[in-house]
Amino acid sequence: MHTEYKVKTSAFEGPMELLLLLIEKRKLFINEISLAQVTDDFMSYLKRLGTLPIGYTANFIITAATLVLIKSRSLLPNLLLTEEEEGDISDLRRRLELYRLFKNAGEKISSTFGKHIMFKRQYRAIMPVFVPDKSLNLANIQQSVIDMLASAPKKEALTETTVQKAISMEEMMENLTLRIKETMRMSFKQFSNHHANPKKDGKIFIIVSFLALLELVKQGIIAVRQENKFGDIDIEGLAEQKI
Amino acid sequence: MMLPLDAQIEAILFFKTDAMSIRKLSELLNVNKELVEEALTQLKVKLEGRGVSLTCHGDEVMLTCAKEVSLLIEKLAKDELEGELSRASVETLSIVLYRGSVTKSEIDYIRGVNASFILRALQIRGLVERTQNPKDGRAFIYKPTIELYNFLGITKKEELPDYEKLMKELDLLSREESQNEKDSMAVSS
Amino acid sequence: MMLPLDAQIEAILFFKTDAMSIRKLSELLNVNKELVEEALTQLKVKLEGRGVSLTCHGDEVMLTCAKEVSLLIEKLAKDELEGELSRASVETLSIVLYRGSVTKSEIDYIRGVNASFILRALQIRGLVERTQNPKDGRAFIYKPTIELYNFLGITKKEELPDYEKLMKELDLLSREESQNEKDSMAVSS
Repeated sequence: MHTEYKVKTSAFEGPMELLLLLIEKRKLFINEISLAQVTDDFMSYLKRLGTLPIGYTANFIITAATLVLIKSRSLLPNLLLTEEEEGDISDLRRRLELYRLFKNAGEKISSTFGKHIMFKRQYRAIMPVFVPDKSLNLANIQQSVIDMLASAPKKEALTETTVQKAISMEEMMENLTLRIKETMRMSFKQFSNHHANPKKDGKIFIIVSFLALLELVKQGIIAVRQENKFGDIDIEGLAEQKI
Repeated sequence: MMLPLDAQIEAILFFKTDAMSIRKLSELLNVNKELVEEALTQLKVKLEGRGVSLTCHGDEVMLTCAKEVSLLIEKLAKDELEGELSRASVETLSIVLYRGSVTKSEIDYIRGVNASFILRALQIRGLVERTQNPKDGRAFIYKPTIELYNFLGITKKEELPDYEKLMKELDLLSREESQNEKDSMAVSS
Repeated sequence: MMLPLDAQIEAILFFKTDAMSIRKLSELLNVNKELVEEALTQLKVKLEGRGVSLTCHGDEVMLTCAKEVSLLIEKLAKDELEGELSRASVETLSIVLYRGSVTKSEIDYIRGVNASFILRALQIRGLVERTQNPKDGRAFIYKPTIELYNFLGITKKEELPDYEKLMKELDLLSREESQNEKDSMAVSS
């Protein structure tokens, strides 16, 4: 079933589903190394989500942030992560394990559901006897409708915390860039300003271009140069490579 | 795994609340009448001293509560009729009242839970009645009973307090709900 | 003549059709809960190999036709059977079933998706029920219904596919989590 996998926009309900599929497609175990390996696949799916409403993409973006951390560390082993970031990484791995556990169990559940129903007895015929009670009066009936209307779910407002988290991504990426600059001497900001219009392309592009940059550094395709001690840091192509 | 014939008959009779003929049983189980009768005899023996007994009436058989527990069952039946209506019951009843006639699935959508048990309890107490939906023969619609109208001192739903406004809002809610359903289906499919 | 307690319970559940709470049974029978539970265990044993099964789910118990005769009874049942479950429903049901009781935020966390719609749909289908969290009055917990058990053909949670194995794995994962917490506490203190 999974062998004919193609990335299709909005084919996935959530990031865990996508992440697990990417890992299983490559027949990997769930660990930091495999998560780093599927990060690019995950991002290429995300790029296509760029046009969907933030409510749908927010959960993917949050997961993407953690994947960026994992990938950064896999490429730059001496990059120091904060305690919280370490926590995010082990949390993502654990969530994915949990998700896989329940998803697999769910497959068995769905194959048994409705196959051998334990039927309950048919109801005996009703012989109604009119028995009202004191709570039945027009005022109570009206109040009950009013209460019900008040507690009805509103047009599902996007969970604000999720969206907030997704929006603060930019900050997080900048912060990470700074720290990588310290170790790698480069100006990511310049890089991303050149190549992305954040207003138009959004957070996903920033993540993707960041990852691309990391990859390029790793492969030695670009070098970084610093003019004076506290000056700006430039990125320079080693060969006539186009980034 | 296959159950013995008497256990299969037990299950069928347990399921059906009314009597069943031996002929019908033999058709259903695809065995001859003699075998059914034999199994019924075994079943009768096995049910001795149990809470449920096998009653035979001419060609027809059925399971009933053992007569030793009849007082207990009377108490239980009385229990179903009396007692205060729960908040959920009053809610369901108000939907039926303001809508005048409504399907179970509309009630389910408005309240966000399955209303089966409550609707049955309201019918037993004679507050709500169920009729065939004229538009869709398979579906049922629920209506307030005349006795309930009388009890509340109204003759038609329009006399309910703030009828126009509340009715409209309820209507909106059930429509929004079916839209939400579609939205979430689109994502999860 | 007085029937033993387990036979009295059998009669009550037979009459009642729907699930009943142990508390309610103990009230009706005027005996304490421990005795009711003991009698239920006896009843369960007596019903082995019979056409009728006893399902126990938390505080609730119910009699149903045995799993082995489901195809036979299906021929008699007129009600429309539930349709297929969506992927999202299956995942959510599996979390609710194996966890036994779970908050919405736990489901959201595991699936990385807001589970509001799906939980509402499952409640409307009567497969999941929502109750107040005993530990935190403001939060709700979601539980499988006894009807869900009926649809799965199980009489208790231990009969869920791979139950033991899954519980062990869950236990391991949750221990890992508390270990992580301890580690980070140690660092930050």
